[in-house]
Amino acid sequence: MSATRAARKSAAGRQAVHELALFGAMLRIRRFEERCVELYSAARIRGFMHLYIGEEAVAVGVNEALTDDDAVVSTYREHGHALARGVPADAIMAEMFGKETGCSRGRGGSMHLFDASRRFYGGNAIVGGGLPLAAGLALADRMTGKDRVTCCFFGDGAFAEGEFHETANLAALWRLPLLFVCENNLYAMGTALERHQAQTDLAMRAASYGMVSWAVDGMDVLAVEDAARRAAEGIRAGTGPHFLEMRTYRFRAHSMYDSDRYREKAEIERWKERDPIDRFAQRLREHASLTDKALAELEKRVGAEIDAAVETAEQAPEEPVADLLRFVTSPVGEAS
Amino acid sequence: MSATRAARKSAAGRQAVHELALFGAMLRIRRFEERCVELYSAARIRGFMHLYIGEEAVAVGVNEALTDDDAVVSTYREHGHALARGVPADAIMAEMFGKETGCSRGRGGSMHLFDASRRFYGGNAIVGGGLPLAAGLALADRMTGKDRVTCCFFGDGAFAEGEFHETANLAALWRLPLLFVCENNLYAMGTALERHQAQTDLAMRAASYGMVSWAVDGMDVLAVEDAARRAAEGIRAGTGPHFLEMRTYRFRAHSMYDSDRYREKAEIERWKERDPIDRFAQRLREHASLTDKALAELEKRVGAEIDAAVETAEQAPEEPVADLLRFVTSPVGEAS
Amino acid sequence: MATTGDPAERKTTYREALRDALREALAADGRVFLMGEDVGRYGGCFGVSLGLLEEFGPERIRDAPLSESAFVGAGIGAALAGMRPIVEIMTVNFSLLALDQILNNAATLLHMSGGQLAVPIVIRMTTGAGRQLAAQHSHSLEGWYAHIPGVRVVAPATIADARHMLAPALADPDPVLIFEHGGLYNASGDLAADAGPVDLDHAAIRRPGTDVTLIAYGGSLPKAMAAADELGSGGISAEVVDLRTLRPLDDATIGGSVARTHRAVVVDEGWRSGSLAAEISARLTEQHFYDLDAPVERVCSAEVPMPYARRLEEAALPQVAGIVAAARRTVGALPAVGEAG
Amino acid sequence: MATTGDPAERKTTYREALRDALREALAADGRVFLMGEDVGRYGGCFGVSLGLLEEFGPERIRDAPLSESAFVGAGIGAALAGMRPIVEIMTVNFSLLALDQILNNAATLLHMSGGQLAVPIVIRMTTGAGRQLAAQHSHSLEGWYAHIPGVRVVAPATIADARHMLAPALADPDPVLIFEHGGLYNASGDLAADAGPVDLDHAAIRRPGTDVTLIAYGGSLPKAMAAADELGSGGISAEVVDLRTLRPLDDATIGGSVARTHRAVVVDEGWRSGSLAAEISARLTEQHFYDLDAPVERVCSAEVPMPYARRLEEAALPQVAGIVAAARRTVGALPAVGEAG
Ligand SMILES: Cc1ncc(C[n+]2csc(CCOP(=O)(O)OP(=O)(O)O)c2C)c(N)n1
Ligand SMILES: Cc1ncc(C[n+]2csc(CCOP(=O)(O)OP(=O)(O)O)c2C)c(N)n1
Ligand SMILES: [Mg+2]
Ligand SMILES: [Mg+2]
Repeated sequence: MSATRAARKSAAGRQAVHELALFGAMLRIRRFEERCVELYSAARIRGFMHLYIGEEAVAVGVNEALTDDDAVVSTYREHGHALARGVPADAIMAEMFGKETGCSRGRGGSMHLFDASRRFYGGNAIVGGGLPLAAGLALADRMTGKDRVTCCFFGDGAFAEGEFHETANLAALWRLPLLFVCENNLYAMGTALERHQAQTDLAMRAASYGMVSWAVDGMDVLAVEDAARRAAEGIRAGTGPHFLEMRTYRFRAHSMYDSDRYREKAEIERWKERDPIDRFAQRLREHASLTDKALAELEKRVGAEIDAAVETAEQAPEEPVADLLRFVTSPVGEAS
Repeated sequence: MSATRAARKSAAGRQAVHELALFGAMLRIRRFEERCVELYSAARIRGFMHLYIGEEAVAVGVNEALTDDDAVVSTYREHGHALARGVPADAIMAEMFGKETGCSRGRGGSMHLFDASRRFYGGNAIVGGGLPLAAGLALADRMTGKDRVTCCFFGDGAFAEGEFHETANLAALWRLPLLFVCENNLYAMGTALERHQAQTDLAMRAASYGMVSWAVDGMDVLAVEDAARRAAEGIRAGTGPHFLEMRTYRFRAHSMYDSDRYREKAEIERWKERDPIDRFAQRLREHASLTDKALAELEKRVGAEIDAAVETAEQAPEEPVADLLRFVTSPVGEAS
Repeated sequence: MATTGDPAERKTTYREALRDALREALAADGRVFLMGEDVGRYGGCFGVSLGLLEEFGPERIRDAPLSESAFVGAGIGAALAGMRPIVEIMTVNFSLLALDQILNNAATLLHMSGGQLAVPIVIRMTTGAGRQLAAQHSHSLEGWYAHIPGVRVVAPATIADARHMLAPALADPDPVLIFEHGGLYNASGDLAADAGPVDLDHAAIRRPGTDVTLIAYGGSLPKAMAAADELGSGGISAEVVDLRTLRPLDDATIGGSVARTHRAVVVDEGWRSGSLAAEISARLTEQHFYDLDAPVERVCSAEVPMPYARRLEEAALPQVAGIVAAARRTVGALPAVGEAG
Repeated sequence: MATTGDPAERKTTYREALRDALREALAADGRVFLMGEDVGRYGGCFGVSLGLLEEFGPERIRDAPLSESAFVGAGIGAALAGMRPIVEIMTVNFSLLALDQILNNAATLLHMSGGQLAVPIVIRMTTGAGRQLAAQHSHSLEGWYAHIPGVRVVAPATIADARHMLAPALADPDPVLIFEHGGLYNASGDLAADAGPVDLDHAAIRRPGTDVTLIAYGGSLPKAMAAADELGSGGISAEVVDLRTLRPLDDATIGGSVARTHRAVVVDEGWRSGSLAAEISARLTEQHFYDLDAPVERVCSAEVPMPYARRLEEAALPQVAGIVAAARRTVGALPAVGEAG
């Protein structure tokens, strides 16, 4: 075997390993959220909960383009973003159980996951509310000359909020190292894209700010990864913010309270044929990099991790009521 | 003389009369505001005052496309809009004197001129704040099938506010009979267009909402009139909102408090060469429709009108302090 | 909240009562329309307008994009043009995005125009905490709105008020804000068939008493009623005043009650500092200083962004036990001790 | 407000004092920057930052587009990332457009994240009326901000405070909002050369007295001082407390004064109902019910969108005569009569 062929083969091998990892990451998010549904029914999780099921390729693919130094700002539909970012499953689960060991000490719940050590800046339940924040994180990096990217996830609905437009202008004007990831799942709650946007080609509209923008098949994790890498490279090269419209779909209702009256079952089924996990599994099988055995092992590993997360969340203590007022302001003496 | 030639001649004659009227309307605004400056220095007018000098062609040209039934929503730089709309000069002057006979009973001042009988809905001192309102006026017309246009004036600075973008989307989505008139005078207070807009081609950006949009020489009253007429026709024909970017310039400082530090004198002088009134006067002279005598008479008439406005404003009563709380809510018994 | 089987009453819920009020208003007046996020196909984020789209069509049950400032402002503009819009902001939490429109346009236009431009808009929104929705979805900011001259602020606390406050709100020529507490939508009870529109100028005495006045509104009313029950079993007779209208406050009813009982506890889900309860306390001092036998007590929310965890949230919110304790302090051994804020 | 020719003092204005504070902060800490509309080339809408662009360059004196929500939010994000932004919102009137960012992000992130994310931002804005700017440009909404847990709210009323409140505000690990009254910028006086940073936890007794406590802040302080002068000539000794910090309130200093004088008048340019003055009144009742010899008086703005006409505006605002009259009522013949709200 020539050196070139060996190299090619090992590159292919590395790619296979990588693809399996992507697959595992998506599956992990899916299984985690399926468990969340059960736990919600069992009233272990409360409040508002929004599932990412169907959109996993976006979080997983985008995360590949980010380093540990980069920052992520997310929405209320952020389990997938947090898991992909590396926020431990048990810290997320404990959070949703309202426990002190949760990633926000149980104060945030499903909509407000935080992990400062991983530069995961939440979890924002005001639609569009994270966008200005993300611009500020990026601004700080630009001012201090740090080679970092801030990635902000938001939905097609958020695209109608003034906050998006103000932030887009600011970021483009100041050439901020900001990656806009618009998860266009075709609905803002029960309102379909064409009933909330006059012009539904969101990437085109973002481009009108002078940002590099393009639309991506958000059901294809490799396409997402590729787009995110190219965008992140562009940002790191100093060409300013980039905008990715991720064309995706949520398979479940908007939240646990939604009875999903506003769309056709057939539409959901059509999209399910493009399930990012199933389709990718098929591709991996075709390339022989996923076997039944490997899948079973993966499922087992993921299942065990989630079991453990639930178990530790169950056991974890709640924050004592006496601590209610802690952290309303910073503990005295912590001034910088 | 053939019938055709006679018709052509009388059409030309009508056009000449029309152009003289446009000229008179612009001159009247100019002279009115020049007097305002004196009155401000004499402390007869107080508060914030923003002059329209240099931009008169926009108000006058746009007004030609509107009927009495149409509505106008304006900004804090609205003397010109109000005068063009037909709000009487003495009611405006009395308003700025803080008198009860003012068009807002002296409660509004320069920034808040209102005249419900002329469907002149103010006078809004929150940048961008009038836009949603205008969409609502237009929505009411659409819902009730009225053939009316609502015209909303706003600046290039307002284009950065979320309110503009939310309103543009709403108007385009619902095909509201709304005429967006963006007065791009290249500055938002002291901030030049290229320092507050990532992409300075505002008409192009507005077009991204799927609205018919175009840029107009805002220093040429005939160009403005023509554009506004075409836009209003389009709106009345049911093709939804239209956006006009009026490229114009303010010759004076932003407000009476501004010492105009942020731009070159030479730039101002260059633009003054395009003074909408001087240039139009020249054209009218060339077409022999404006003579020295006619101009002198016009100046005299305008001067007399303004003198009278000042005089009546001086004499007019202030609203009694006892009326302070009147109209905080509607007088009892006025419910519909 | 009657509990009889009277044929002149029927069983319903707060949510249905709100919906019936909307339906009645839409049927009665062609100028009325409902506009907001997901009011149509979704049926309203809390299901209040479910079915109205089918009945009245998409022009009058108008789904709006996520653009709080624009669609609230559009409601104001439509009101100026003669319509009678009912604008739904999903929750008070998002109303901040429209606050400029409400304060600087809706509340201000009439006065600023010298009486020319009335704004007959009704804006509905959900308020309050108690459902583990965490910091950004649990605000009780109706006290802020009650600070604004030019608007009326109402808070239906009962099924009857949910049913009968909308018509007078629409008849008001000026802006009316209706705050519906999220914890009340599922409340069920009987509704009298013949009740008329609520008099929006007056507070209601929901329970007469002689020893102390409990002043509450919206989602806190049931807690105040429960506290009055508990106080009653302990021999303390509590009068319960439901404010109903937070602006303008009905000083006569509130003060009249306190003039009789000489003691007052104000219950308010807003954060304590700068709460509506503070205004009521200040007024009672101003108007009834010499009637008061004890300092006015306030039972408010702890001054903390609302936590998700159940026990923490419960601890942060006014609860029956806290109301009872406060009432006991007012009638208890002198000198009563006010809590430090 | 000293008036001597002491060499350790120099003549300056409130505006210049604010500018000197900015300059010092920018020079001292590379993480500090100033961001807002027209802070750079224009020099600040009220001239506060004039010249700083030339000194510190456009990166650190950063002109922002008309996008209050975005640039305030960007300040919050930059603070999260370790910067020390000073964000200027031209006036409180426009801050409504950024209120969601302030309440739901700046004030909330620390608690909501379980203590992980402090937000060391300083937000400055002009507040108040009195310059015939009419309804939309004359708000005094600092009382609303003082309702929000998680932020500190300060209001420099003197030249010394204008000069020395910024450094401690920047040193605070949490968000600090600074309200500068528009009527004070031109105030001139002597500034001690050696004054240190203001202790933001404490109110200041600006004038000692024994008969009544006048509680004021910001633009109302000079009026309260003038009223104290006038009361003094009439034989009434008024103590003047300058709140300085509106959140958290310094109960000890306020209450300590009232415990001595037994009477209080709160002066506040906000609308009366739901004003900060209401909170202070409520707290005094709670904490000093048995110390008070008369109901706490409030002198606030009339509940009206501020009119442009000079006499109407003057009538709407707290004035010296009104403060004097209120103070006289508190010390006058019993029973004093509170004004109906
Ligand atoms: C400012 C604001 N308005 C309304 C809501 C209620 N709400 C929560 S999610 C949502 C839909 C958002 O749609 P989109 O941005 O497309 O995100 P998706 O939920 O589809 O991921 C709405 C209306 C909110 N949280 N914040
Ligand atoms: C929301 C808001 N922010 C800031 C201001 C202060 N301000 C008044 S006019 C103005 C500039 C507006 O520029 P533009 O929209 O271009 O209109 P122009 O004054 O040039 O006519 C600013 C910043 C305001 N009135 N409202
Ligand atoms: Mg969506
Ligand atoms: Mg401009």
